Amino acid sequence: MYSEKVMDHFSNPRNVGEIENADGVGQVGNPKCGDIMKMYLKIEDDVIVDIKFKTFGCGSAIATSSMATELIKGKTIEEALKLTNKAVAEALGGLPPVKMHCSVLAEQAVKAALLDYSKKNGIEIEQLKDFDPDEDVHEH
Amino acid sequence: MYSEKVMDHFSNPRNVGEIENADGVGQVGNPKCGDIMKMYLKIEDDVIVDIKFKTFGCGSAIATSSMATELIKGKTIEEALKLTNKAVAEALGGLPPVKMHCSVLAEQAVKAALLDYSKKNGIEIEQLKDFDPDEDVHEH
Amino acid sequence: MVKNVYMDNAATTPVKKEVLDEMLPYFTEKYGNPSSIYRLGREGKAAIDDSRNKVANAIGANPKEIYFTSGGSEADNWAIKGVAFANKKKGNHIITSKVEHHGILHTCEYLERNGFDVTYLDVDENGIVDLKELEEAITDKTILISIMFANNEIGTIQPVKEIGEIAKKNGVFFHTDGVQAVGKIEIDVDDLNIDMLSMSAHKIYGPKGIGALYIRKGVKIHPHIHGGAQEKNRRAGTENVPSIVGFAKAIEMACENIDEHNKKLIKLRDKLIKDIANNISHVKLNGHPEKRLSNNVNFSFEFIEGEALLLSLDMVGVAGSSGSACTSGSLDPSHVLLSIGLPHEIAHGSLRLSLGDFNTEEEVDYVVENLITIVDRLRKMSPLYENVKEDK
Amino acid sequence: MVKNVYMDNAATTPVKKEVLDEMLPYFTEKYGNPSSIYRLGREGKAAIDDSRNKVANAIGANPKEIYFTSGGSEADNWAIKGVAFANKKKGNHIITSKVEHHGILHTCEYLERNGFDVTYLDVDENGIVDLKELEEAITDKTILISIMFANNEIGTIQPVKEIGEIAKKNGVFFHTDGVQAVGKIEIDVDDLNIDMLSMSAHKIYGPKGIGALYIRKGVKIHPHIHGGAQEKNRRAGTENVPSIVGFAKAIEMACENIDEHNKKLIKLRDKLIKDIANNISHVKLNGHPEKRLSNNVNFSFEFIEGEALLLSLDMVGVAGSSGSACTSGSLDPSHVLLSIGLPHEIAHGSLRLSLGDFNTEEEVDYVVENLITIVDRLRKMSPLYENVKEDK
Ligand SMILES: Cc1ncc(COP(=O)(O)O)c(C=O)c1O
Ligand SMILES: Cc1ncc(COP(=O)(O)O)c(C=O)c1O
Repeated sequence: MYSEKVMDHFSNPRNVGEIENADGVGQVGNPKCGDIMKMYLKIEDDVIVDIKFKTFGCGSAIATSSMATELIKGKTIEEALKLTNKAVAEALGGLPPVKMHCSVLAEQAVKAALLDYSKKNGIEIEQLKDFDPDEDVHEH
Repeated sequence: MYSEKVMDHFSNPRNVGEIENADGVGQVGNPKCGDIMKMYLKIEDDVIVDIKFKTFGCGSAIATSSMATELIKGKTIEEALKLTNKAVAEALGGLPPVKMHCSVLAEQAVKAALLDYSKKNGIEIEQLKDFDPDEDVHEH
Repeated sequence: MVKNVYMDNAATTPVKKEVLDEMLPYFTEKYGNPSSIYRLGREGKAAIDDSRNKVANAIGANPKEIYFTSGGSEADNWAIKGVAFANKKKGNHIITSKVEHHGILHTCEYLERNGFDVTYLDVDENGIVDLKELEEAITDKTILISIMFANNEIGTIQPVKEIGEIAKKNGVFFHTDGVQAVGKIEIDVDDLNIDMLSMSAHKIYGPKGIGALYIRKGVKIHPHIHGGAQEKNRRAGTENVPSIVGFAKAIEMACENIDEHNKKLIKLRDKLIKDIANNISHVKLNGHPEKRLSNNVNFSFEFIEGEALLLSLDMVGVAGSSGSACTSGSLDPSHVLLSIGLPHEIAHGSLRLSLGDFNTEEEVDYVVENLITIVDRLRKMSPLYENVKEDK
Repeated sequence: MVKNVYMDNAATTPVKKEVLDEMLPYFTEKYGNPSSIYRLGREGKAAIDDSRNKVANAIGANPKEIYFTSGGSEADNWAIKGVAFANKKKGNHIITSKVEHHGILHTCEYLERNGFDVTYLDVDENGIVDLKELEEAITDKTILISIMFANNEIGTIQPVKEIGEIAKKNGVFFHTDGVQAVGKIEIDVDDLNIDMLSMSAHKIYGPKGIGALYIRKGVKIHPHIHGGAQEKNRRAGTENVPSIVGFAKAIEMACENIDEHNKKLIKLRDKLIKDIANNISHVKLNGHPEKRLSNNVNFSFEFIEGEALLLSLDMVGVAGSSGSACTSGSLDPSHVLLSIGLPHEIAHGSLRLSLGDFNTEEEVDYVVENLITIVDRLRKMSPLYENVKEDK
């Protein structure tokens, strides 16, 4: 069902935890659907110097959170905004079709944290103009 | 499916054959239904001194013919008329329900032969007054 | 050290050696078609007759009332659709419950799309239907009541005898899905007023792909598979002789020593329940505390999700199952857990451990030890747990 | 000396050792429920995926179009009822033939009792449908054509490709019962325009109780068993993993060397036909002389009855089958033999000998020798034969 990469990130997730006084915090998902992702960012000079996550969710939710943090750590905001759910899924060696929504959630969580950062710092991030972190990624 | 007795009478049928110049010959059944029994009687002083049969039909048709001839050989006409299909079936150690009609056929064949004998000899046999050898024993 | 601990016996069981041994000759030697009249065929026929007797014996039925099927789902489908279509002139109303197996629920939904009305009875927080509600739901259009004997997820046992009486009193046919109950609860179809009972072999150490429907004489029901004259013209298809023989052996073994089996299972079950409840916080036992299958343990672990739990257990060699939506690829968690009133997020974090004849106390210890670690690890990752700790 | 000669391979076959060997681990070791996410479950899932590929391969289909069933009868029932009920808004007319297996015929009769119209096409004296009649039978209400690939009694092979073309041209779904054809005739569902194909494992040295329905993508059909999500929500029930694995192995073995198998079978078949025809008078070969299954021999022996023939053969260890009514407990002989124009009394005296991979030339000799004696013995007992002798 899951690739080795997914299992690796599920059983040894990178960057789990919280960042105290994070520069940006984003949470997406909803407990009814069985997954919530929360991302914490430390940003210095437009670079994401640290990132942590907490996830309530299935194996692939945890693995995609972990992979997303790895892909973004050390990147500029500009670069981070280019992270797509597909890229996360691909980096994990693929996800089962029914689990693709987890990768969407990971992408959303990063964006939500960046949005929080932009708001806190009064920065306008063009690419997040239409982004709504409360929007539901599940097609109910 | 079949009792040992049935198989014995099927594989070693008693009294198979014809009797030349038989005193009574009866045939019942119909090839469409898959069974025809023909009985030949030799009668002396109201006693069935010889009986033979020919049968086109399934295993139990052959076995019931054989058993019926055995039960009747040496009996008086009076006694022979008392032969019931149940008695034939019982003597064979029972028949599968769907094969009970074979034993009926055997009873009918004996009666048909006796009817022929009575007609040939101008004797009236009370018990055969209403007997119709062409009547179909199958409930089509 | 990774152990192999199989605690998903409600999903399926291994075939016991004694069962397989009975089956084997029918694959390669006694392979005749039971409809054939030669020796090989008669041997197959005799094996089926003998098996039918054994299955009938196990539930107090007449062998003529046992119809072999390809499993529990087929038996469920047949009972529901067969009675519905055969009795639609009489009425178009069916009563069932919200906690049935999908084999019943999806069949009922199919019938709803085809002109039937179905009442899905609520259950209480333990998963039990209300007899008064049942009785009130019956109308003059009601042709069938189908309430499962024991629930596959939470193990709750329904008041089958009382339901049977209500059905009988009202002249309605009563079907019960006995897939989880057979071999764990003594069943006498006459005593319990059961008109139809679904069974499946692979839950009781028999092979997959074989089961039976008990159909009481007099029940008006359509044949399920049309064709050859097998199963008295009601379920066509060359008989699956090896599996039928295996099913019979399995049900015989399960029902022979039902009390002894249960005693062992209940001991393990109660230890597992106690050890989890005593060692892990924020847990909830689902299902009825007493009216419960001897092998069923079902817990909700708050703040974590079931699939993650299962995967983690798998990594230490433990096989269990979950009511999580994620395990099925759907979004809603188990309908059973929602029906007993669990909020979605708690239903998502449920775990079913179902015991079997091969489990041991050491295995229970091993599972609990690992559960403690796993739940702790997952909770530490969970943003929901964070808030709880803050609450404290 | 009583030999054991099995010549009823069209009724069922023994499971080949290679097949059983593949199955065995799935009973006792790899017994996991394929819907489960732990290792044991994933193993079962992988085995099913692999098996689905093999079955698809054997008929040139996409694995996604293969749905496992409990056998040929279920596949037939599903195809007919599933398409009928799903398309009844479009039309209520079905076309089939008079020589179909009962799995088709009785299902069609059931549909007739439920608002459908069915045309049963006649066949010629060899058992072949008339393509012009077929085309003329199609109306704007026709939703399905179901004509079998090869007949189980007389071995006649239908012009499947032409039927498929007619169906396609007229926008009607085409189902064919391939239970006897698979493994003996090369099948490519695309090339032949087949929309649905029924298969069964136990006719090709696989286990009983497993088969499949090929359903082309785009065919509108109802699920057959409602319940779990197995078989893409179309055929619920815990998968019969060992049997699925066995079926796949069997179909793979059968289709790998189809030409070689056939060469051997045809040699035996033609010897058997020749030796019977040359040594026994008043016999008639039933079925098409050339368009015929490689393993089918079907003769009528005038003046004698089939069951008596079968019992006699059984006594010398030969297993065959017959179109006699007596073998089935009904009164009318085989509908197939009547459909090709045999009079009742001749249909009653028919014998099918179906060859298999394990038969030898010596067995053919043994059977013919014994047949000569048996037919002679039974004819001597037959009042019908008497007249014939007199005629001479
Ligand atoms: C042509 C044909 N169709 C269908 C079937 C039914 O297959 P099964 O016995 O697997 O149900 C058979 C054999 O019995 C058959 O020969
Ligand atoms: C209560 C219940 N009913 C029906 C079924 C279906 O049985 P099967 O898998 O044999 O089709 C199951 C198990 O899957 C079950 O637990």
